[in-house]
Parts: sequence; C-alpha cells; structure tokens
Amino acid sequence: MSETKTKDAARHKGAGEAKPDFVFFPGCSLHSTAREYHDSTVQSMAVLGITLEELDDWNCCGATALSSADSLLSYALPARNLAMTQERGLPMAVACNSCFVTLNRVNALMATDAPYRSKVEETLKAIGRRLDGPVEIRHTLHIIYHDVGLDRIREKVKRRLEGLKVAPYYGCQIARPRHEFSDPEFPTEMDDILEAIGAEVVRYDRKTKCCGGALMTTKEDVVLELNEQLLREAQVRGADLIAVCCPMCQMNLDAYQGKINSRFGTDYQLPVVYFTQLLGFALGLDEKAMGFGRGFVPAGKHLKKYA
Amino acid sequence: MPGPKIGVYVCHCGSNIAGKVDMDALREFAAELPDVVVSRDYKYMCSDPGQDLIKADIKEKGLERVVVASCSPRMHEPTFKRACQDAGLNPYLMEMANIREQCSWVTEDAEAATQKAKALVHSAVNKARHLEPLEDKTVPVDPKTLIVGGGIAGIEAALKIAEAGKEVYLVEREPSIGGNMAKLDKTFPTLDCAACILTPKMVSVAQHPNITLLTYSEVEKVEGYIGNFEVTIRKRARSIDEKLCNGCGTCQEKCPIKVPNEFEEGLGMRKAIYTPFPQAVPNKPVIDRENCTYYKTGKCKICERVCPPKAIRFDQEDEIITEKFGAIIVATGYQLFDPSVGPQWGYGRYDNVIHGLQFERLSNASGPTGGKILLKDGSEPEAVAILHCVGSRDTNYAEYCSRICCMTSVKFAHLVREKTNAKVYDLYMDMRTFGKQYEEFYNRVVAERDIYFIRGKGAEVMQDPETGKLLVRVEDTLLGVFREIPVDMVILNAAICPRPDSQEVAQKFGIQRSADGFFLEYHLKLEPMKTANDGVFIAGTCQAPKDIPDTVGQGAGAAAEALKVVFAGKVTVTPTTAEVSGTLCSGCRICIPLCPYNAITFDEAKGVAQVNEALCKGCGTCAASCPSGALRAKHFDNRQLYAQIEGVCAE
Amino acid sequence: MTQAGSPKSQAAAGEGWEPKVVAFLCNWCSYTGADLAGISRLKYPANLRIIRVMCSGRVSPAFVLKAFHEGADGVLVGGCHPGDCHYLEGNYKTLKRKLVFERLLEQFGIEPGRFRLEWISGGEGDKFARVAEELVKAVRELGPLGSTAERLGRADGLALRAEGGGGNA
Amino acid sequence: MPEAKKKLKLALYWAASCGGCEIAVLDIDEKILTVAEVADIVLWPVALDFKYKDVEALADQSVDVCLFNGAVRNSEQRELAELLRQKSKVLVAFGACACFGGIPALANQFDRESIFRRVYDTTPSTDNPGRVRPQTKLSVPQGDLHLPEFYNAVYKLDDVVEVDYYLPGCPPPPELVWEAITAIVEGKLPPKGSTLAGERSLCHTCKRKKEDKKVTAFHRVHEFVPDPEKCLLEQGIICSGPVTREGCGERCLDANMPCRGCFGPTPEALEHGASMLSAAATLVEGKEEAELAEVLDGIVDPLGTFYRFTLADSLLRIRNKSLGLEEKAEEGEEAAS
Amino acid sequence: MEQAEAKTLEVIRQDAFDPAKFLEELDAFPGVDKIKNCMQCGVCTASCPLSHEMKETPRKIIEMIRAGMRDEVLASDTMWYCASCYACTVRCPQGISMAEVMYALRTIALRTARNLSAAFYKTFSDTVRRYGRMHESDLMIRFALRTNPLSLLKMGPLGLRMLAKGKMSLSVPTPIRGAKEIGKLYDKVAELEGGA
Repeated sequence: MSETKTKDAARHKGAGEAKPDFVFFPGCSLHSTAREYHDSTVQSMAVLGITLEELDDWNCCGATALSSADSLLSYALPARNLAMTQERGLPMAVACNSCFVTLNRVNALMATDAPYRSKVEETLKAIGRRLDGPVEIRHTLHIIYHDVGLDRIREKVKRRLEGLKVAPYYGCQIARPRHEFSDPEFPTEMDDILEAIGAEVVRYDRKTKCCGGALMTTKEDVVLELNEQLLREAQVRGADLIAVCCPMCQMNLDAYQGKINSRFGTDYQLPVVYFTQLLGFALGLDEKAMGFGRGFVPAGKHLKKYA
Repeated sequence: MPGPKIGVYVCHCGSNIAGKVDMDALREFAAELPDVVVSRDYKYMCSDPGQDLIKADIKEKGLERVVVASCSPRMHEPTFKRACQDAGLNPYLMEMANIREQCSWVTEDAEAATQKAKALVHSAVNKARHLEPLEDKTVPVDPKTLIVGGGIAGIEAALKIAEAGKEVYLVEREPSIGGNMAKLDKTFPTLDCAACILTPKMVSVAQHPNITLLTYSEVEKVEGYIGNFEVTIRKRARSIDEKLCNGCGTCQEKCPIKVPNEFEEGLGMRKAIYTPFPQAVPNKPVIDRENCTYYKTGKCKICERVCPPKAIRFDQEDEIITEKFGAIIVATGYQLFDPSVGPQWGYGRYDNVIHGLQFERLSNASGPTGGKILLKDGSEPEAVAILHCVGSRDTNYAEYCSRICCMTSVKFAHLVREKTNAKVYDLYMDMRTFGKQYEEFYNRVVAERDIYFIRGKGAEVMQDPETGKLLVRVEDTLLGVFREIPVDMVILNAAICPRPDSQEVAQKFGIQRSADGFFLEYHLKLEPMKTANDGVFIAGTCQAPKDIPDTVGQGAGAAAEALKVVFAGKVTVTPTTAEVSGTLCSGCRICIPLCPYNAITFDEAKGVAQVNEALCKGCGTCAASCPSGALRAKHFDNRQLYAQIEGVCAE
Repeated sequence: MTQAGSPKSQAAAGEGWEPKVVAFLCNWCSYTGADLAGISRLKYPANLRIIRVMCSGRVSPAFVLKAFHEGADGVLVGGCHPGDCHYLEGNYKTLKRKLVFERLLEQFGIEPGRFRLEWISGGEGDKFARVAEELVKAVRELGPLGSTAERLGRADGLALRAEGGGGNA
Repeated sequence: MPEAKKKLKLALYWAASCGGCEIAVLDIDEKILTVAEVADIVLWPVALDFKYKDVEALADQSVDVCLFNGAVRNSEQRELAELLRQKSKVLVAFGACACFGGIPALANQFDRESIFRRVYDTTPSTDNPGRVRPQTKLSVPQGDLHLPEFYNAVYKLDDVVEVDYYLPGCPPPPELVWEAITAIVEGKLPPKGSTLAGERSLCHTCKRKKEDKKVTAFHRVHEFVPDPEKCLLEQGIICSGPVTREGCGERCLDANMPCRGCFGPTPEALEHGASMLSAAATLVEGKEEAELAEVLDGIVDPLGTFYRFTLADSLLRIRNKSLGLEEKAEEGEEAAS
Repeated sequence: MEQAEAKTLEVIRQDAFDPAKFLEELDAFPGVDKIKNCMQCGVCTASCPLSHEMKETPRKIIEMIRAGMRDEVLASDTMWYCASCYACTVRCPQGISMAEVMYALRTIALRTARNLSAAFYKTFSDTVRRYGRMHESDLMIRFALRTNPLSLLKMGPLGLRMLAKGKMSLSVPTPIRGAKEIGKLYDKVAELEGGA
C-alpha cells in the first residue's frame, strides 16, 4: 500500500544501485500495431532521464473485451502482471490507455476488502503468485508531466516545433474513471507538454470524447461517425495533426481515415501521431527512429521544416 | 450500609422504544438492581401522567434518585429535571438512559436491543447511586444582541429585536447590507421586485435608534458565554468620514479606476471608490485600497479634490470595537456553487454560459444591461436553456437539494419570455414546487408560449465548432431519447453552498457544521435556530438552503430566541463545574495551564489550586489530568463514571 | 469483581461470545452524532454501549483501562473535530494522552484495534455508525479479551480477594 | 517502655523482593536493640534459623505483628502468607513489593513460559544444552523432591491474604518503620487497612520551585543535570511525585533524581500509572499531531516508567498477549529483546 | 391501443418479475452498486457517445433492472454499444459506475448470447488463453472464421496495408513463457465461477 504513493521518480536513484525507475508494461498493441509508440516512449523518456524496464513475461491485460466476457478473469489476468510488478518492487509505467484503465481496475479492487478481492487472490494462488494491496500504476503521460516536469523538457528541447498546430486528443480511458489527471474531461497535461516543445496547441473540446475503441470491430458504422466528428473538430480548429496517447485511438483515427473520407465524402488528411513521437523528435531524436513513417496519413510534410 | 432509594422509569415512547425493546423484561431487570425500590414502565414518560408517576413516587416512596430510560437527554432532560424539582427532589439526582436514539432506533435485532437497554439502564442506575444534589447558579445578561450578516435574515432579525425595544448591533462584511437578495430581480412566485420589498427594510435598519449598523466590518473574536459574550469587531477603514459624506456620488463619477463589480457577479464594472449598488445602505462609498491609485502610487487623490463636503480620509485606520452581548445571531448566508468546477457545463469556457445570480443581474433594471437579456456580443438570444441541479443533488459536488432552483428556473423561464422572443428549454429532474403558491406559479409559466420543460438533467454544454452555437446535451427521459439542443445562452442554476469560510466562522462562534458544511442547528426539527453553543443562534441560508419566505421566518424566529435571552435578564449557568479538595491537593500545579478559561488559579497561602466556578464550564479536562484525584468534576466524577463503566460492562 | 471461571469467562471462551465495546462520547459532538445516527435510523451493532461525558478531555486513560478491566473488548473515545471543541481545546488534551496511552496499551498486550479515538461532529451520524460498525468488526476478529479477573484466573487459577488499582475509586 | 508488659511476638518474612526491606529494618540502627527489648522474634529467616514447622507449631493469632516484605511470585510464598496471616494478629505489608508488587511485578509483562525461555535458554550467559527447566516435583530413589510452583504473574500481598496495614516504600524509610513499630508497641494504630504514610502527593512536601507546568521536550535523567531548585517535571523529567503518596522524605529528589513512585498512588488517584501518564501528556503544548507525537515519544517505555512499582496493583495487572497460548513464545522473545 | 394496454398490463404484473433476484445477481459483480439510488436523470444517456444508437437508453436499462425485467434487459442492445469511455461513470450524480453495469450485463448475456459481439469477445478470450497475449491478425482471422469468413475479403485491403506498415504480422505468434500459468489461471477461474 505505502509503496504505491510517492511520485518522485528520482527516488530510486542516488541510493547507489542503478535501479530503473519503473517497470514498463507495454501491452500487446505497443508490440504490434503501435511499435512507434513503444519506441518513441522508451527513447524520449530515456533522454529525459527516466529508465523503463519492460516487465518480464507480461501477459495481455485483457482490455475491456475481457471485462465483458468474464468478470473474474478480467481481474485475474491483469492481476498477474501487477503481482509480478510487486515482486520486482517498482512502480509500473503504462502507455496504453486501455491497459491503464484495466490494470487500475484491479488496483481499485485491491484497495477494498470486498469478498471478490479474495476470489482474485485465490486465482493468483493457483499459479503460485500473490498480490497484496494495490501497485503504483502511472501513465507515461503523467510521469513525463509530473516526474520530469515542463522545465526539464524545455531545457532538453533541440527542435522547437514552432508553428506546428496540434490537436491534443487524450481519449477516454486515460483520465476516467479516476481523477489523477487535472480533470477527467478536460485534462491539460498533454497540452502543456506540447507547448513546452514549442508546438501550438489548438483548442480541442473533444479531447476526451470517445473514439469507439474496440467497437470498430463490431459496430463499425457508428464508430466511424464518432471518428468523423473527432477529425472534423480538429480540422475546423486548424490543426496540422492530432497528437494521441493511446494505440486504439491512433488506429481508429489513422487507419480508418480513408474509410471515413469515402463514407462521408470528406477528405481529411490529418496525421495522427503519438505525443511521444513529437516529444522525441523535439528532443532531437532521429525522425526515423520515432517511426513517423508508420502512420497511414504521412506526417512528414509538417515536420520537414524542423528536421 | 444501604444505598439511596432509586426509582427507575422505562418509557415506551409509543412504539419507538417498545417496538424493539422488551419493556417488561427491562422493567423487571431494573427492579432487581440494588437500591432500586420501584421500577415502572409507561407509554409516554414525558407526558403529564408519565411525569406524575415519578412525582408521586418521590413523594410517597421517598425516592432519593430517579432514573428515566427513554430518549436522548438532549431531548427531555429538562422535562424530567423539572418533574423531580416539582416533587421536591434536587434535579441533579436524576439520570437518564438513552434507549431510543442510541438503542431501539439503531438496532435491528430485538433481543440485542433489549440486552443493550439493560446495560444502559444498569449504567444509569449505577451513576444515580453516586449522584449528589447541586444548585443552579444564575448570572445577569447583557441586554444587547449581536447580529452577524446583513442579508434579509439578519435585517429581519435586527428589525424585530429593535422593534421589541432591545438594542442590536448588525455587523456586515460588505460596504452595504442587503446580501444576496439585493442582487435579485423579480422574486417568485409573486414576481414583485426584490429591491421594492427589501430596500424599505434596509432603510429602516439604518434609521432605527435601537440598531447600531456596522458595515464593512467583521467579527474578530468571541469570548464568554450566553448572556455575557465579549466580542471584538474590526470596522475596516472606509477611507471616508461617514458623518460628512452625503452620498452625492461625485467621487465615483470622477474616479479613473475601473474594476469588475463583485455585486454585478463580474458582469459590470465599478470604480475604486464605490458604493456597490444604487440603493446601498449606508449610501456612502468605500475606497477599495487594493485598486486605488493613491494607495498604490501615492498619487491621484481626485476623489478628495472633487468631494464637496471634503469627506475623503486617506489616512483613516481600522477601528477595533469591543462590546458585550447577551445573545448572538449568525446569519452569514450562502455562496453560489462555482459551476466551472464541472467543466462539462462550459461555464468559464463559453461566453454565454452564465449562472443564476448573473442572470438576476442581467434581468435587473439596475444591472449592467439595464435589465435587457443580452448575449456577450450585445445581441438578443434566440434560444435559452436553463439547467436545474447544477452541483445540487449530485454526490460529486453537493448531495443535498438546494430547494430554490426549481422555482428560480421557472421564474427565469418566464423572465426570458417576458423580455425576449427566445425559445426556452428548461431541463429539470424533478419539479419541486414546495411553497405557498409555487405550484400555481409553475402552472402559469408552464402554459406560456415557447417554454419547453424537458425532464432530464443537463449533462453537458458543447459548442458547435462551425456555427459557434451552444449544444446542450440531455436525455428526454420521458421519451427515452437523447437530445442535443442548440441554444445561444445557457443559465446554470447552481447549488446554494456554505460560504467558503464557514469552518472558520463556526469555530469563531463555537457552533458546529453538518456534513454538508452548513451550520448545525440543535435539533433538525424542533430547534432550527439554536446551536450547540448556548446563546448563539443561526438564521437563513447559513443553516441550509432556503427561499426568501423561510429565511425571513427563521430570521424572526432567531430574533425571538435572542429576545428570550435578553428579556429573561439572567441565565442559569450549570453547577456541574470542577472543584478542588483542599485536603488532597498537593499543589503540583499541573491543572493550572490546562484550563482554557483560566478558571484555575493557585492559592499561594494554602498552597493548593482553586477553581473559579463562574469561569469554569465543566469540561472536566482538569479532573482527568489531576494525578492525585484532588480535582473533581461534579456530576461526572471518577466514582460516578467508574460505576457507569461497571454497569455497561455487567450486561 | 467476577471470580475466575465464572459463567462470564466461559461465555467469553465459548461460541455465544458477543464483543462488548464501551464508547465515551463528548456531549456536544460525538454524542450528538450518535443521536443523529438514531434520528436517521442508521443501524449499527448493539455491542457498543455509550457513556456520556461533557468533553472527550474528561476521559482519563484510567477510564479506558477500567473498561478493559471490567471485561470490555474494545473502547471508543469520541470527541469534536480539532478546532471544533465546545471547550476550545479539550479534544487536543485527549489527543495528547492518546499518543502516549496507545503505546502503554501496546505494552499491556492490548491490540491497537481494540482502542480508537475518533473525531465525530454532531452532523456526522453516518460516520458514527460507520466507526461503530468497524470497531465492533475489528474487535470481533481479535476475539474476547476477558476481564482482569478472568485473565488472572487463566494465569494461575487464583481467585483474588482485592481489586487492583480501581479499588481507589 | 514499661517492663512489666509482656513482650510482643514479632515475625518478619521475606518473599519476592530484593532484601532491601530487611536492611531497612536494620536501618533503624541502635533502635533495633529497643525492639529486641520489647519484642521476641519468632520468625526472621534472614537473621535467625527457624523452620516452617516452628511457625506451624505456633498457636493461631499468637504472633502480635508480622512484617511481610516482598510480593507473591510462587506457591511457597503464598502458603507462607496464608500461614502467617493465620498465626498473626496484625499483618503488615512491608515495602513496595508487598504493597503493590514492586519491581518484581514488572515481570507481569511476561508469562512464566517466556521468563523461563529467557532465563534458562536465551540469555547469553546460559549454558543449558538439556534445556532443563524447574520442575515442581522430581522423583528420586530417596523419594520425591518438591519445588514451589512459579506463577505466571506476580501478586501483591493483599491479593492472597487480608492485610491490616500497608507500609510502602522501596524500602520503607527508617523513620516510618520506627513510627510504625512504636505505634504497634504502644497500640496506637490507625483503623485497619490504613497506609502508614501521608494522604497527599509528594509535591506537597517537595521543596522544589513550581512555576509554569509546560513541557517542550522530555529528557531522561542521564541526559543532563537538572536544576536542583526547580520542579523536575517542568524541566522535562518524568517525576511521579504528583501521583505518589508523601512520606518518603524525598530522598530521591534531594539526590536530584525524580520520584519513581515507590510509595504507590495517593488514596484518590484512579491508577498510579495511567493518572501520571495523563498528567504528563497534557503538559505538552501544541496542537499539531505530528509535533505532539515527536515530543511525546520522548516518554520512552510508558509502562516501565509509570508502573515501575505498581504493575501488580494496576487495573490490567498483567500483559494480555502473554497469556495467549500459541503466540507465547515469540511474545516472550519480542518482549525480552 | 388495446395492445399498448396489454403490454403495460404485462409489465406491471409484478409476479412476472423478481427485481430483488436480478439486483442480487448484479451485486455479485464488483463495482456494481447504488443502482437503487438512480434518480433517472439521464446524465448517463446524455454523456454517452452512442446512446442515440441504442433501443433502450442506459437510464432506461437501470429502470428495467429495477423492475426486474431480466430477459428484456439481456435482450437489449444497449450494453453492446458501450465503448467503456466512462463518461457516464464520472458524471453520474449518484456515483453509479454504468460502465461496470454494462460489463456485468454483457458477461451475463454472453453465457447465452449468440451475436457478433459475443463471438468477438469469445475469440479475444481464446487468443489470450492461447498465447498469453493478443495478436490482431490472429484475432481478426479467427473472429472472421467464427462469424463471416467473407468479411476477411472486406478486411483485405486494410489488412494488407497494415501488413505493409508492419502493424500486423502473419507469422504464427509465439506464446509467452508463462503461457502455462495463463492456462492454469483460466482453469482456476472456470472452477471458481462454476462453483459460484
């Protein structure tokens, strides 16, 4: 319980041992569809002095899909990752909103003494693991904002992205249902980070409106509508591109942009990149390494002038 | 040796206690306890026949102690004390067992409840055995009353007391009295304008010989107790000589500094020297030293130059007033919930999302738009949405119902229609028209053209990025359909909240707050004006959200409470104080710094501590720290409490 | 004082055991809060029995020991929130005593869960009910403590003739 | 003292105590001879060789006065207490141990098992491979050998027999001893059950200057040399004077040492330890819990400090957990360490 | 008209439903509570990005739950539209976690449901059991095979572009080392659920 509180990443340092700051839980997407998110996150955080150590032999958190399929399993599966993190004795860093919400869901249960909790603990016992109390789980966006801080970022910026108009899109599962971000509906952390690297953040009222997530598979038609609205506001507000912090959002807005254009007779050409890609790029990391090429809508033309 | 004769009286309280606790078992149990000579049960012990049972036994059976097992002593202790006294038994020889609030009402299982009741009765009987007679003492009462807060509640209370011929001090923090009501436009359900009914009262406050009005002032310290409060008041420097100033207003015209006017809820401006509004009482300006150029740079002094009677006093200093009062009425009012706390409502993000008081100012003839309902760009709205329960009835913000918003919304709907041609959408959860003529008023307005009542809580206000229109999202719950309503103006009827400094104020006056942060009345139903601090009363919205009629009523009620104190001329103070045994005290002096009332002093001659019973409030803290047991808390002494502990543990 | 091996101590050992919790509540805040719990018809275990004092500052640590001595399994002391004390600072005195007293209890082998100091205002009926619920639950899990006589009976089977300490009052 | 008068029969017994009380009797110096003149000593194990059977042989009530020092720690001491009660007209609890358990009663923080583990197993100096423990009975060819039963708790004398008078102190000061003896000899005794000392607390006779009772930090005696003129409490040293019976002659205070409470609580004190604890804790100024805790942590070992002589006279008497069965072992350990 | 009446009659015939039982069933899920406190304000509906698609709005579902209309609730499409964005949850004036309610309803429904969504969630679960992790390509292919193999063709173009971008791979995924543990976890859960 107690070890889940302190927010100072530097605490592990100085104590002599070169212990990493966080156990990093990438989640399935960051190993497949969102590799660029993975790389840009790890690399830019390294530049900012935060070392992540990937959780060994982690398993899928189950996402919201499992929560819908089997309640107990949807707690037990992520619980294994938390148990292993607790064994490692470090706080956990997560970049994927969906994993973030799912893992935190277990944390919430572990903070109570609900009978259901013991049920989950029993399943862990079956695989010879235990989890006592919640684990500190931090979203990488939160870490970069609070533990690194805007000043440190400003110092380290090599390429100020002056004049780049960015719509900050947080998605839903990062600031909800919990409240550690500045606001569950209008968080500002990403805005501030983007401004710190020189970008111009456009007003974006839909910053936490839902992209439909996994429903793209089962309810494509309506989910395309949602994404059209998201793209429209970004367009109207004059954004060059959309910055995101969730693989699901990125996939829906980017990979399906073509489909949206043909469905609604629009012609959006809005690159959808991870905020860490912009951050890393601004910190002077190689454009290639940041994987801008992996997006369906090319972002290159907006970045040329800074390279 | 045999103990004193004890009588035990078990009350059914109708079915309130008897419904859960086995009366016969309890009565018989009590009868078996040592020294108990009579044990009875009765339907209502507090009724006359009930009390007569006790009186008769005292007289006929020569009872020396009485134990009543019934409701909380906070309810009927005085009743039964009186009964004993009437029958010639010292009232402090009566002890109560609280088997209602703390037993029958809080216990599911009847058997457990009976068992607990036995323990409580045993405890009370044990204590009673060791009780000793005590005599009440009386002290004189200062005839003045202090009223804190010059809103309608405070004004009403002040006038009532003054008219009863007693002296009143009315202290108001702002430059003028009037409070929130002074900001309102029309008032439901009769639609007469707030100023028309309030201003006359404000004026008579200023003129009444029995009322000392201290505006721009704050209470700093409250000491003493009922009948004898000693209060320190800071009268902030107005920077003008009130006797000379004739309120001509020239200074305000000429002052070059403009700042947002708090009274206009940020919609209008005022000068650095100002009266908050035209009908202000007193109608004398103050200089806002934060913003005045002279105080910032040492230059300007325009007001001084233009003032005909030369009333400006830049060097004026705060005045500290200390006065004695017999009673205090706290009527510090409410603070509107800040809707920007919930960004989903768009307040603070979109120009034309405003809250209730702002609308009142817009609609008020003396307001910033001269009573026109206009958008920020000066144009007239084509559609207006009114949201109920913004912050109210919402466990994320304020769980309680603010009571007035339903009627205010209905009033707003009417006013918008009266002054514009806009369509009105009123989004409500429940329409609560609880007051006299409220339902009738609602029925009138609901029939008006282009007013649409939609049952559903306004969840969110968005803006159409293209048209710039405000989109209000709501479910029409009666149809079960989601609606997105395009409007130009949104009025958020925000919750009535405790003032941000209510904690501090509560501590200052020794009163408590309920979980919602409002001041706590002594009894929710039967003592709505009294507080835990004897002689301090509360009135108006500082106690709970209220409409004007209820506020006025409670103001008058508080006045009656205060008058009760000052007319009585004397108050009885509890004899349950601490005392020092001269033969046991060894003069270690540990107790002396413990007393917050400095009631304990050291008698150098005798070498022992002594208690000044006039100052002692009987908290007993000193007794708990006296190592040798020389300090005794009367009515709660070690022997009595040990006996109680043995009693509760025995069952 | 009950002799060792009395029916009481058997009950304590046996199945039918119900925890006894004594609550010392200050008249102005926590006692009022307890009344409010009643007025609001909140339910909490009947195991908790209330003794009214004017101020939590009146509660000598010896009262708490006396309760345990008499066979209480848990003790609650309720006072006004810091700053809200009807007698200005009685509750701070209680806090000071508690800070040393809880260590003494520890040395007497009384588990921390058996003694609780809580600030409960007159408006917090729900909090009072919750605290009562929690405390009784905790004590139930800790099991019976037994009066001093019972515990000494268990120790050496001696039936004592004289009261300890408390004899004074 | 009149010769004619038949000599008093006097018994002195030494139970669970250090023996200081025996010395205290000798401390009345030459007066001891006067005692010899007026009294025949029928039992005094420390000085003269008697056998229990000699005492058993005495007729009931034939001993005029029995000065019983020491607490009751084992079955033998209990038997003797009962025997002497039976034989004596007047039984005096002599010294803090007999009156309140005294120092030996501090062992009530541990039960028999943990004490034995400590004494017979875990102390560094112990060499006891066979883990031999005292047995109450041992059969050898010559017959059965018996040892008294070691109790789980230490008891004050009046826990096991009725006591007529209490003469507190560790040890009782010679003046009081002599006063007591003369009172007995002259038959000028106060009502039974009285304590042969003052009624007020020690502060009454303490000559130190008492001013403002406020403490900002607590100190232990070895940390600094306190001002001999000022109240020790006001200097942050825990002194049990305010709760302890007067009559000792303030030997400790004169030696610039605080009162430890060997005279036991005043008649109206609720509890020797808890009452002093309550007083001491409230001497601290301040309202911030953290700060208060810091200052009050300066009171180390509250039980040992406030109940040094009176644990067997306290409400709780004996550590609860040490009576729990299974946790015994580690309780003993933890407490011993 | 008649019909309407007949229908209402049916609805108000209390013996047709057992509200308490249904509420108990839901209470067993962690995070599902306070349903009885719902004020029917509709904030959930109005905060939901997809409520306009639903036959019954979330608010109405709560009321149906309270009426004990178990079959009707489980037959509704409401919960299948929930994208778990928690907008309703953070705004609910009574602190009801609508998202958790939706999870619970889906879980109950899945025990019997035979629809596209059901198939997806089942497939997902299987994939995770097999590899310990999720693999879009594998998931998509199995999902398609389970539901409508032709849809594979529809997915074709996007799928190919994903391959091209390296966002998808056809290589047979390798299970994590702890795959056995995952299996055990599934079994234990099955056991406990069965027990429950």
